[in-house]
Amino acid sequence: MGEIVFAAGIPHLPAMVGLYDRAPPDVQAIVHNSFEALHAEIKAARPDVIIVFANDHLANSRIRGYPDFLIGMADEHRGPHEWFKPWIGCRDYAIKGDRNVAATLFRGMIRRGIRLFAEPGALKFDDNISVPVTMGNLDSLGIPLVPVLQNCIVPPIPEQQRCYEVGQALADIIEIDLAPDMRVALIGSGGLSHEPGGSRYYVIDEAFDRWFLDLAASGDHDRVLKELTFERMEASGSGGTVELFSWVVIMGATGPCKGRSFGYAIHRDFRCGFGAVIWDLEPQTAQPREQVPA
Amino acid sequence: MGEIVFAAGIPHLPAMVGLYDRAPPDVQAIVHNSFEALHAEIKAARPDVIIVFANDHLANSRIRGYPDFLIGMADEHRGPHEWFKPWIGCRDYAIKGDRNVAATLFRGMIRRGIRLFAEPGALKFDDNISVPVTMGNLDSLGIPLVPVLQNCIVPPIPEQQRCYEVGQALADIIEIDLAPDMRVALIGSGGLSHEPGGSRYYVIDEAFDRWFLDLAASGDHDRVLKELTFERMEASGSGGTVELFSWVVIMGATGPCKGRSFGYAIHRDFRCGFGAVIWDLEPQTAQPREQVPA
Amino acid sequence: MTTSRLKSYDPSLAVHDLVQDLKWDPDLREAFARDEAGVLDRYPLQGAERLAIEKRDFKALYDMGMHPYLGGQLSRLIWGNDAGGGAILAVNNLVASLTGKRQGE
Amino acid sequence: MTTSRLKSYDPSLAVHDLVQDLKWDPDLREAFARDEAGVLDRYPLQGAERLAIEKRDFKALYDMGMHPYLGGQLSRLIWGNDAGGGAILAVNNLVASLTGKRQGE
Ligand SMILES: [Fe+3]
Ligand SMILES: [Fe+3]
Repeated sequence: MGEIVFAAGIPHLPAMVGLYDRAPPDVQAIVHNSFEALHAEIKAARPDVIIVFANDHLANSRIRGYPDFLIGMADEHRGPHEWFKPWIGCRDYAIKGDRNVAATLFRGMIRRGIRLFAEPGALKFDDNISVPVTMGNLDSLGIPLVPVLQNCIVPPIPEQQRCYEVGQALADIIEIDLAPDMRVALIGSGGLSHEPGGSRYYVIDEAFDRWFLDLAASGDHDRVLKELTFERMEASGSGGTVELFSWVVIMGATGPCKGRSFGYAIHRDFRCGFGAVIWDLEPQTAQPREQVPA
Repeated sequence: MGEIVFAAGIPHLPAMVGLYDRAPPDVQAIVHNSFEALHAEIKAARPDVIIVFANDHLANSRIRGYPDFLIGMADEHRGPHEWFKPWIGCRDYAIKGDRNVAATLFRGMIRRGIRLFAEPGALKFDDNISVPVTMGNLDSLGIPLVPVLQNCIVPPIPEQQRCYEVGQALADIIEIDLAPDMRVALIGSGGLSHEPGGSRYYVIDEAFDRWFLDLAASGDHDRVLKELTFERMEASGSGGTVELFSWVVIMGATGPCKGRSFGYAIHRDFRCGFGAVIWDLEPQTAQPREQVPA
Repeated sequence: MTTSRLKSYDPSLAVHDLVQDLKWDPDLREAFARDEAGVLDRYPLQGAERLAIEKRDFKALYDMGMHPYLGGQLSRLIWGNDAGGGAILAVNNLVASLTGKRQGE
Repeated sequence: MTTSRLKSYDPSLAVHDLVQDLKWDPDLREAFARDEAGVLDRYPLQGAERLAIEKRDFKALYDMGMHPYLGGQLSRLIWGNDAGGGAILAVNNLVASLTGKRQGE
């Protein structure tokens, strides 16, 4: 019986890396503190594997043959992919993968009726995995990482209810299928409000972002499922804000629990709001999949 | 407003081609008459395009990245694919495709929430398309064909309810999205009872096949949706009988209507039961998508 | 009230394959910079689709159903992809095309 | 009562990639006929998985989660693929391996 020992949601805005040095100190501080907390708390939780759910951004599959979820089974993951290097401006990295955990997740999802695609070779990572790994220095921890790239932007999109179910299946796999005593860290990578490629590329919806961060930290999953709709996120920035579906997967896995934020930063040149949440898991997370009434 | 002018379900057993000459005359007669009816009635219906739904048989996509539905957008379709030639023993063929109809179906399914994959280049066809085209001489009709390859055998499988919904969406697209006055023929290719690759490779479930042919011809779609389950088909031959889900797509498109069969043939060397149904569409098929109570 | 372009995008447009190929193939990127017309010739683009690419008319491309995420990437393939320079120019030109206004106006 | 093997198949087995590659690549097929061990070396097969392929033990392959449709195709890749000859031998040998009985017994 494996166990979830860490869970967080954090945005991966690429401009936050390349334009970090030009950002005001208060913005830098919130970004820095959030990734430092991510690093320190994962380290303290001593996981055996880190599983990251993140928007694929049309980087690995044709738009005309696009999977909802794609798991990386390789023994090592390298990034960023060539074309994204100048755009993100982050360092190169290599982080161990975990073929066994990935195969167990693959098998487990398929047997639970969830279509997951699997890639045994190299995946192309852009900001989705590269930003949390390099800004959080996750590659220095010596812990393998299993990426699950997610369809947040190519209709038909798995929306909040489906993402939550995928998270519940993930918790079930961790509890039942993974090796006993396996300790698992979960990260949802994406958001907050932004509109990449749209006419509102420079618009950040601060009211939405603050509302969402409060909601994510509240542990009220009934409200998450009712209010964090595709339409609401699209209204706050089309094609970008919907990355918060990755956080919903993680919430489905942990079940309701309260979280802590490390502040909210808004900076026009980042073209995206920033704020992270780390959830406080119950000790042993006895029944992580049961939904507590709000 | 396009119109469905022909609809049929027919099995594509490969051995029926390669071993036809060695089959008893009564078996040959039923096979021959069924394909002759297919050819003649399509010709009489004067369709502008023939859309075929058929099991992909793991021929075009990795099992670890397997789409539920894959449409061929090419201007021409050729088959059978190299490796299947000796196995099927049929002649080579080339038949026109229809890029516009395929693009309309692709767009229409995606906008109706159904994940369809699309391939603009060549697809690999095995018995799924090759048998109806060559046994029915469909390539001599001068009518373009649009293939939709379907996942009948790789879990999670779209089962009868989902297939019926896909058929309803297909009818909606034909009625609303296709060019006005476009006449459409529909074929579901697959079944009857068989177990390719299984321990019961040589077992044919005659009772099931006769029950199914009666059901398919009855027009009772409530019973189809209730009784033609994955489990029931698997019991009658694992991994093969479930191809009848392709017929369910066509039934969803036509809505309830009665059909005619051309007899049932059973022959051990074919390793599959044989029998076809052509449905009698109402003139104008006024409300093809509404379900008439049984 | 802006409505989502995502749900009405047209998945069958050839421009999507063009942008994805350009992302994945440095040689094609180089060919595109050197001889854009020659690269466009390789794709079954509709007339209006091709013209809009040539004119950098993103509004027209989006109106015909281009996916905005690949639109953003096309703008970087045209104007530049580095975080502090070309990518900013690309965003500004893209937004100008979509809104009819230059940034800062 | 036979229950469906489909829903309990193991999608992560490397043998699936082997069979799909063999179908799609005539050169690999030729290499497989000439030097089977050399081709198997290229795939991350588990020990038991490889042994079962070498021993033509389809029952073992299916028990570890091989998809039966690809099992049928593997049998044709081994024993023959022509409708009236090799394919019949392949079916007979496959069924014999799965049931422990030769056809006609
Ligand atoms: Fe993103
Ligand atoms: Fe079949």
